[in-house]
Amino acid sequence: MSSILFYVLALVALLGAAGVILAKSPMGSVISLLGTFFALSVIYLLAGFQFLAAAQILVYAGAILVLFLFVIMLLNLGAMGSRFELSFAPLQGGRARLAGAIAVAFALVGLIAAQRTTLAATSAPAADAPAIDGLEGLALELFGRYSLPFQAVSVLLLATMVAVIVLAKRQREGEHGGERGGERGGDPR
Amino acid sequence: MNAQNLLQMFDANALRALAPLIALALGLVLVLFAGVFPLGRAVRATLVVASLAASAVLHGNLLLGGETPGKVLAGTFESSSTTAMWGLVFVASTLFAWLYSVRYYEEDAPFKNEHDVLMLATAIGMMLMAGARDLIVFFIGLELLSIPLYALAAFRRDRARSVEAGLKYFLLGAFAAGFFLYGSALVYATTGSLSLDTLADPAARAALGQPMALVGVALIAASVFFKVSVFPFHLWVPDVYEGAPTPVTALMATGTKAAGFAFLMSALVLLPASTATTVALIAVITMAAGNFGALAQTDVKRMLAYSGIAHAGTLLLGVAGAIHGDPSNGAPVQASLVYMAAYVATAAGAFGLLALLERDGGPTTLESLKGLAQRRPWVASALTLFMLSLGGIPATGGFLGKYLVFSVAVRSELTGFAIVGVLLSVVALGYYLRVIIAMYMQSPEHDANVSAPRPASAATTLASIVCAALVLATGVLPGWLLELT
Amino acid sequence: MELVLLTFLPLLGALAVLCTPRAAEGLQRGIALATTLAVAVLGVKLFLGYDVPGGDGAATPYSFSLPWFQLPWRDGTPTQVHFSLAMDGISLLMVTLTAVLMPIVILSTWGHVEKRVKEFMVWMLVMQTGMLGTFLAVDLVLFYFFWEVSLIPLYFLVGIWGGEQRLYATVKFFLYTLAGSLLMMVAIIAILFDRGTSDLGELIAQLGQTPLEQQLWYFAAFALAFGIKVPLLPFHTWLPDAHTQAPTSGSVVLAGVLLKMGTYGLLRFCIQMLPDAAVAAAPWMMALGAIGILYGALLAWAQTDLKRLIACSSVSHLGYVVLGLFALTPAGLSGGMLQMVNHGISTGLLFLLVGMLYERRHSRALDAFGGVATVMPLFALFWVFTVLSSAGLPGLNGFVGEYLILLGSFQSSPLWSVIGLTGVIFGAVYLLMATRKMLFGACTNPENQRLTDLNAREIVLMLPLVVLAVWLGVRPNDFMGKVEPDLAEVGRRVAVARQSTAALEPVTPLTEGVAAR
Amino acid sequence: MPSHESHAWLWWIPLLPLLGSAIAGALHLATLRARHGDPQASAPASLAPWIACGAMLGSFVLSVTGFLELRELEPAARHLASTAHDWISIGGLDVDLGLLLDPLSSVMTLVITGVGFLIHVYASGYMKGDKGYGKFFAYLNLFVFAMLMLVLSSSLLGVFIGWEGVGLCSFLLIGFWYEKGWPAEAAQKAFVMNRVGDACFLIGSFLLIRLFDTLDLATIAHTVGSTVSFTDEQALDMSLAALFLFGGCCGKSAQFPLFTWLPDAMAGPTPVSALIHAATMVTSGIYLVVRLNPLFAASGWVLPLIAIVGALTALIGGSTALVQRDIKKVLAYSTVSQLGYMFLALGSGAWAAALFHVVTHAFFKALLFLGAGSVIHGMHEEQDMHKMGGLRKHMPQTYITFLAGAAALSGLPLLSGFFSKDEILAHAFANGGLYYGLWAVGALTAALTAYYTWRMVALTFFGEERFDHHHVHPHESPLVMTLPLMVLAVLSILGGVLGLPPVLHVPHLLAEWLAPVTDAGNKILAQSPGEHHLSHALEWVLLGLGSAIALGFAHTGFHAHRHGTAQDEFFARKRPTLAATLGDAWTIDSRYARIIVLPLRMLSFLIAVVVDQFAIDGLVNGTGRTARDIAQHSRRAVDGSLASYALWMGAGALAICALWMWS
Amino acid sequence: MNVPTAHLLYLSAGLFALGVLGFMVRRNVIVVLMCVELMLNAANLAFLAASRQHALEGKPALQGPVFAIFVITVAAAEAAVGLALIIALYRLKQSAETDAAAEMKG
Repeated sequence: MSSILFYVLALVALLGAAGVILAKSPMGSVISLLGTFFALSVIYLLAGFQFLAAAQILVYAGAILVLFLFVIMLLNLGAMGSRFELSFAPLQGGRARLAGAIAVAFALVGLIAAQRTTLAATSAPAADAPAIDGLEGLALELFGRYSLPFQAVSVLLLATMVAVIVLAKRQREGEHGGERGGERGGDPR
Repeated sequence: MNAQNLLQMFDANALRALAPLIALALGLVLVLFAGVFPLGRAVRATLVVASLAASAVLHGNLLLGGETPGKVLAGTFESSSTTAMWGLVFVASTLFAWLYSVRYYEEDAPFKNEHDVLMLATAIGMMLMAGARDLIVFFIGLELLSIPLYALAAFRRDRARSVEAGLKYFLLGAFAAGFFLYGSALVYATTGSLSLDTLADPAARAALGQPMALVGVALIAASVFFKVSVFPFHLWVPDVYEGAPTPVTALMATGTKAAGFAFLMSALVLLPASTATTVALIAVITMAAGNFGALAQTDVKRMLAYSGIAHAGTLLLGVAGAIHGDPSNGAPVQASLVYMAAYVATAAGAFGLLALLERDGGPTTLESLKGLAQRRPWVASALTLFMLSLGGIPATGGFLGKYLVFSVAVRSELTGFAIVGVLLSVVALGYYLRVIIAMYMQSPEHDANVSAPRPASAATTLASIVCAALVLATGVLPGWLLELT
Repeated sequence: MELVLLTFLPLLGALAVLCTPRAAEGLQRGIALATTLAVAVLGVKLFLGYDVPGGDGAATPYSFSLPWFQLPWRDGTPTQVHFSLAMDGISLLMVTLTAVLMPIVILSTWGHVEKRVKEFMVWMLVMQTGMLGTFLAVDLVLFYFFWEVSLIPLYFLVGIWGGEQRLYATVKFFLYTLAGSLLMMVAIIAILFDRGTSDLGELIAQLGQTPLEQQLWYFAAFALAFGIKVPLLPFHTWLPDAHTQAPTSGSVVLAGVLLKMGTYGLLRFCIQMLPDAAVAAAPWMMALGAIGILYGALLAWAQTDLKRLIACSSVSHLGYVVLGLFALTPAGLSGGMLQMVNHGISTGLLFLLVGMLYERRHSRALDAFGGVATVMPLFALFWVFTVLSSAGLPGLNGFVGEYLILLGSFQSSPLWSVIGLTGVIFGAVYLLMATRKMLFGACTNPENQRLTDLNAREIVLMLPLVVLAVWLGVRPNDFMGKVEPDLAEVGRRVAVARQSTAALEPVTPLTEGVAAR
Repeated sequence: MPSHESHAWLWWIPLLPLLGSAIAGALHLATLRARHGDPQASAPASLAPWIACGAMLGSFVLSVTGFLELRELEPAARHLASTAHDWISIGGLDVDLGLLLDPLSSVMTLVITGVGFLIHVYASGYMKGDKGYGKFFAYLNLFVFAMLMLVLSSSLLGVFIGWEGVGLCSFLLIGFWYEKGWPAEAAQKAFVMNRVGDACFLIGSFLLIRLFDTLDLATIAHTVGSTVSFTDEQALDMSLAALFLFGGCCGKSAQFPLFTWLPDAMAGPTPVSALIHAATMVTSGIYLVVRLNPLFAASGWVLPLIAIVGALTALIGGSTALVQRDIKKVLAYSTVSQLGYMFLALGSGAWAAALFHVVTHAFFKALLFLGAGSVIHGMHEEQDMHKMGGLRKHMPQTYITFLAGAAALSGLPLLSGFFSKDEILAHAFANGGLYYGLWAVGALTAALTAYYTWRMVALTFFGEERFDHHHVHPHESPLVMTLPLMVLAVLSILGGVLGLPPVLHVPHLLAEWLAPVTDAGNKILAQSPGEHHLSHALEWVLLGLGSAIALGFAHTGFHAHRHGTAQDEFFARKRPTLAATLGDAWTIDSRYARIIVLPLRMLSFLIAVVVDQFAIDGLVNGTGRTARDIAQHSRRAVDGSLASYALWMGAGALAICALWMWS
Repeated sequence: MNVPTAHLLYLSAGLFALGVLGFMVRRNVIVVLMCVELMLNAANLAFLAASRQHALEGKPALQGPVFAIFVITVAAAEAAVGLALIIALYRLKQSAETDAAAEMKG
């Protein structure tokens, strides 16, 4: 049962991913991406990763995608159409065909690699198997063995914060305009 | 593992290993806070220099102070004399970049503190990369290096080229990060481990021969190749180097590349011997791409960007030699260390002087360099020295590095590749000489267009002198550097 | 210690010049002249004080060695690289030539270097250090170090003070030479791996025992580097351009010393260090040398630019040196060695003279002249003298060298010797043609009629070379006596190699005197 | 070779002229320095002839002393030597610089210094007023130095030094009047053609070293002379050595095919022609062969070859002299012809006869040249005999002495030329076989010689005066010029006593004197089969025949031309092709230009332009250009577009994946 | 869920390939950024699939989820920086297309 659900979700995820590429407006892409994220989240859950499933929803859907939406709104890119429309224009042309070939090749390489690699046979898991990413275990790993990257991430987030401020903060009065008229277009509202 | 031995992990050894990073992190926070208060420029400068100096001293202590901590924090991080030396290289590259940045931006440019914070953050990232014994640690280090650099590249956000540089670097960097992660996942899936040391175990090594692991390793390699700008992952380099503020370019050219190679040298275990030929081939193609690309340039900064690609190719040849030869032999690591150390001094000096010259007006082109020897004899002679060092002429550090790297290749029976590489470095001299020609042997076509030189800041002067001295010292008396590494 | 002083004295001089204010040109010239004179005095003193090492295996009289740095190879055993200088007869001669030539070169710049005197003097002095170091280094790495360092000053000398096409010429020169030496670097790396030492003495002792095939690879790399520098036949095209564009002083140093670095290298490394390979490759090298003689001469004959003509004649003359060296007979080796010095003197003089003419007339085209002897009799005297010395007239320096070379090569390969001999004829053809067109005939061009004869400075600066030319021609033993033991040693090594590779190349034995004697 | 006590004074024989040369040169330079301001500045140069002549006289006196000293010794022990040991001891080549005065070199020395002295004296008058007065004597003395080194040196290398040295001086002196242009060209030609010979000389010397391991002439001669048999290889080497040495002689002594420089060399001042191109330098080839006579005697087929070349040269020279209008050209071709005679003698193994002719030729040819110079001097630098005539009235002393020289040259009985020439012909005849033909050529040449000599006398001194009386006022030369003429005239007439033929039953003085040197060669020749001695009757017949030819053709030549140029014009009209061919020395020179010089010149341009510039340098520059082209093309990949960078990255990653997965 | 690990990996490969494709063909910078997120998610899925596999084999399996957590964190950071850069670009060029950032080349 859950296996069938997985394949359905997998299809959803792939369709969502395709939607990201094919959506005419960025807004459509976001919606598609959201679908993928949700599908993945459920798959995580099915595969026994409860914490990750939650984190996927919280961080990706809740934070990152909202950020995307926010920027799209901010830049007035969402006005292009409220309906979800597909456009195959990006897949046309020689370069896109080349890109398509590369992508297909990547998928094939991944498939073949996975197929030719011998993984130990999966035994059927118990229906009520405990989550693989139990909180205690995760915590011990994060604060134990991986405490260094964990702390480094704090510096990383701090640096990210600073970086974002540097890049996106509104320009002060008197700061030089850009080469193409910073005052006029630099601060869309 | 339980909560008690969590704390035990942070013993004195681990602290000693992490101290150089902590010093920088502390400096970073303090600089950030200093921005909140109306403190003078001097305070900020003092903090930056002090934290870098502290880090350098701590590294120096690790290097010269006898026993090194070795692998700490459950084997995720290593602090050896090699990483200490790399650390010194990173500190030096950050310091040079910072010194050159002091007067680079306009007086009233905003976010000076943030600029310095981001620079310090990159240095921490580099050190994490060099010391990483676990792919997670490496990944965080990589991002800690990259994310601030994305912002730094776009630091002059009022200039389209700077933003373009930041955006290109960012997008492609993220793309490469995707490769890295997917590759790590495949490696993990096959071997069940992310630790480089565990991967060196015979069982894991056997697993590493599986197709999926090989694909994973290839993707990881691709992402590192991107960072160190190796063909065909190098195309961003000229654009980003050109668009980024020049001191940042210096940092990218020296620090990032050094960190990438530091990781490559310590992650050799991932690469089976059969990959050596491919890597050597890529190395040679990279040298060709870099050198021929540079040959077509008239903008000196862009030319140096391509030259950086060529140098990455040279170093990669050393990596190929290391793969091919006995990995336990320390020579390749030493060769890449020496090469990088010399390259840092050289490239930092060169880019720094370009930063200085830019302030005289506009980008530095071959045209604008004409007659520089008459206008600024010292700058011209220093730039000449750097060009010769980049070209690997003896009596400069560049020669020593080139010699060592090619000797690794010859040692590993990659002599054919070495010969091609050597011939390509003749092409390289072709464009380095053009810089010298412009400065010394040509005079400006319109004297009126040449603006009067603006005096160099003390920081710039100091940095240039130190760079030049290092280049000469490694070239003439290489003993000390070879002893250190 | 003397050697260190000798080598780095010019560098000190360069630093001193560097410290002078830019406008103080007189001071700069003075320092440069004083430094080179001091080096010359030192060089001559070393020459006179050099005692031929006795048969009891005594060490060479002058040597200096310090550990320099360690290269990290050989399975954990580092290779110690030494900063070691030493002088044997072979380097003695080259060093003395360098030391003596430089003050003359500096003095000659009074006439033609007017701009950026300071830089000029600095580069000149740096170059001298590079050249002396190259000749004195007895460590492979150190040799390579000096070898390439000496490349750079000339690059600037030609590039800044050269003629119209100077940039083309200087880049060509630099890149061409560099291409060769980089391959040599690969060979040096390989040798160091192979042997674990960079000491020339040890390598000379050891490398003779490596397999022939390996030696041949090393030989090829070294010979290419040196062949380009010499320049040997197909690699010569940079030379006429460089010479034509270089300022007089640059040409003199280039012809006088820098090219000798190539032939010196051939002797020191390709022959002395790799005797088996030298024996195996000798027929090819002799062929290149002999064809080079003829080719260079024919090339010179077709030139209309005086400087280019002399440059082409260098190709021819250095063909002699290569022919002689690779005859691998005692006479050939000695002749080649002697010819190196001779070429330095004769061609140096020729370039000086052309330079003096150019300073007055601002033209080097043969057609622009005619009847110069009428207005510049002293110039004509020196010119004819030099031409004769260059053409190998007995009694002057060129002869003994040429004779020995041809004799030596005749002993090992009559064919190439005879082809080389044609150079004797064609040498006279192009040199006399140039002389006739320039000096003789009626002086009709009004520009030529206004030419003034040589002044005292110009005469004085050429006199030492003239004296040397005569001295070498009349008493070559005074010079070669100091070299002979070392060359004989080389010859012995080659003879041993010949026997071991006798199957490769049939050797013409020296027919002993007729039975009845 | 037993060594004798050192005779260091021998060095002064060559050194005196060298010193003289240096001083004269310095004097010349002194005039140069002052020339611009001071018209009297040439005063120092007027000292030059005194110095030069003094040096020559000193040298001559020393030569005579040496000669006398030699005479005191036993014939077998007639060597005076002085050696500077270890002159060159390099690379296995050990050469001592030594001087050796033996009968052969003493004869040469006497001729060189004696005739040389006379010519110096003559030149001091002839060259007066020339602005290169001092320089001239410096060169002339230098020449004598080199020539003396050539004949006195004990080793072949020493000989070669002199050999090239005389070539150099010849070059300098031919081109003495370089402003005129063509003398400079002639000088160059002379030097280059000599160089061709010198190259052969060098090969010969290499072969000698291979054979004997030494270049000491006496040792070589002695070794060959005392060796019983040679291996085939050695014999071949000997023949080759002799051949190549003879090649060197061809250049220096103007033998076919290298003789064409000598007529052109007449561009030099006349004393130079007399000294260098008649009396001394051109005979050095003969000297060398005589010096190494055992080698040549043992060289088998080379000896006949020499004889053939000699005869051929004699014929070419003689026939060409028939139609020349330039008086010096007549003498020049005559010299070529006479040198041919000498080689005919050498080729016949008549060493002493060859040297005898060298000596007599030195006397009468120097005399003729000097006489011609006197004429030219008196005629204001006119050399065309068609513009002379009737000069015997104007310059009687020159006329008389010239007659003596002409008579000797044409071999009129009892004069010096008669005896030396007949001895050569007799020796050739005696060898038989092939040599009969050579004898016939020689006899024919003798006839030609008599004819052109007297044609020259007739055109110059007889007939109507064909010069322009307004501009030319012929006058006798000063005493300083005519006095040497007289001395030489006496020598030309009496020189024959040195070598009277055996039929007269008087000793052949020169042959006896040279016997210690030539015995070895004669001995080797004597071993070869064949009749070497002529009967007295036959000798008489040959003598008579010689006299008849000389007298008859002298008469014809004189009478055909004594009334003017009609005969010449008639001949040129009647046989234009023949006249042109003869006038141009059988067109050999122009053939050289066409067959050798021009193709070489074209080759040189081909190499310079096509091979060097286009091919080799094109390859070098092409490499650079290709690099730049690649660079320009490679720029296209960096098109600034993010998508294409990503494409490259994706493709690259994919390629690495694929490569490694399937590796 | 009784799905072979390989199938999870297939899905991951497909997502990755789509991400790569989108990155290469889309011009809108925001969408390009989303494609990067797709790639990261593919990696995460692969990590978790691998982790599940190791867990099934009874081996330690927590590194996968830990890495995934870090990836999510870093993804957020990258998104923030990326969007800030997009804003900066838009300010200068009034465009969020990659073509707006193609000034430098050669």
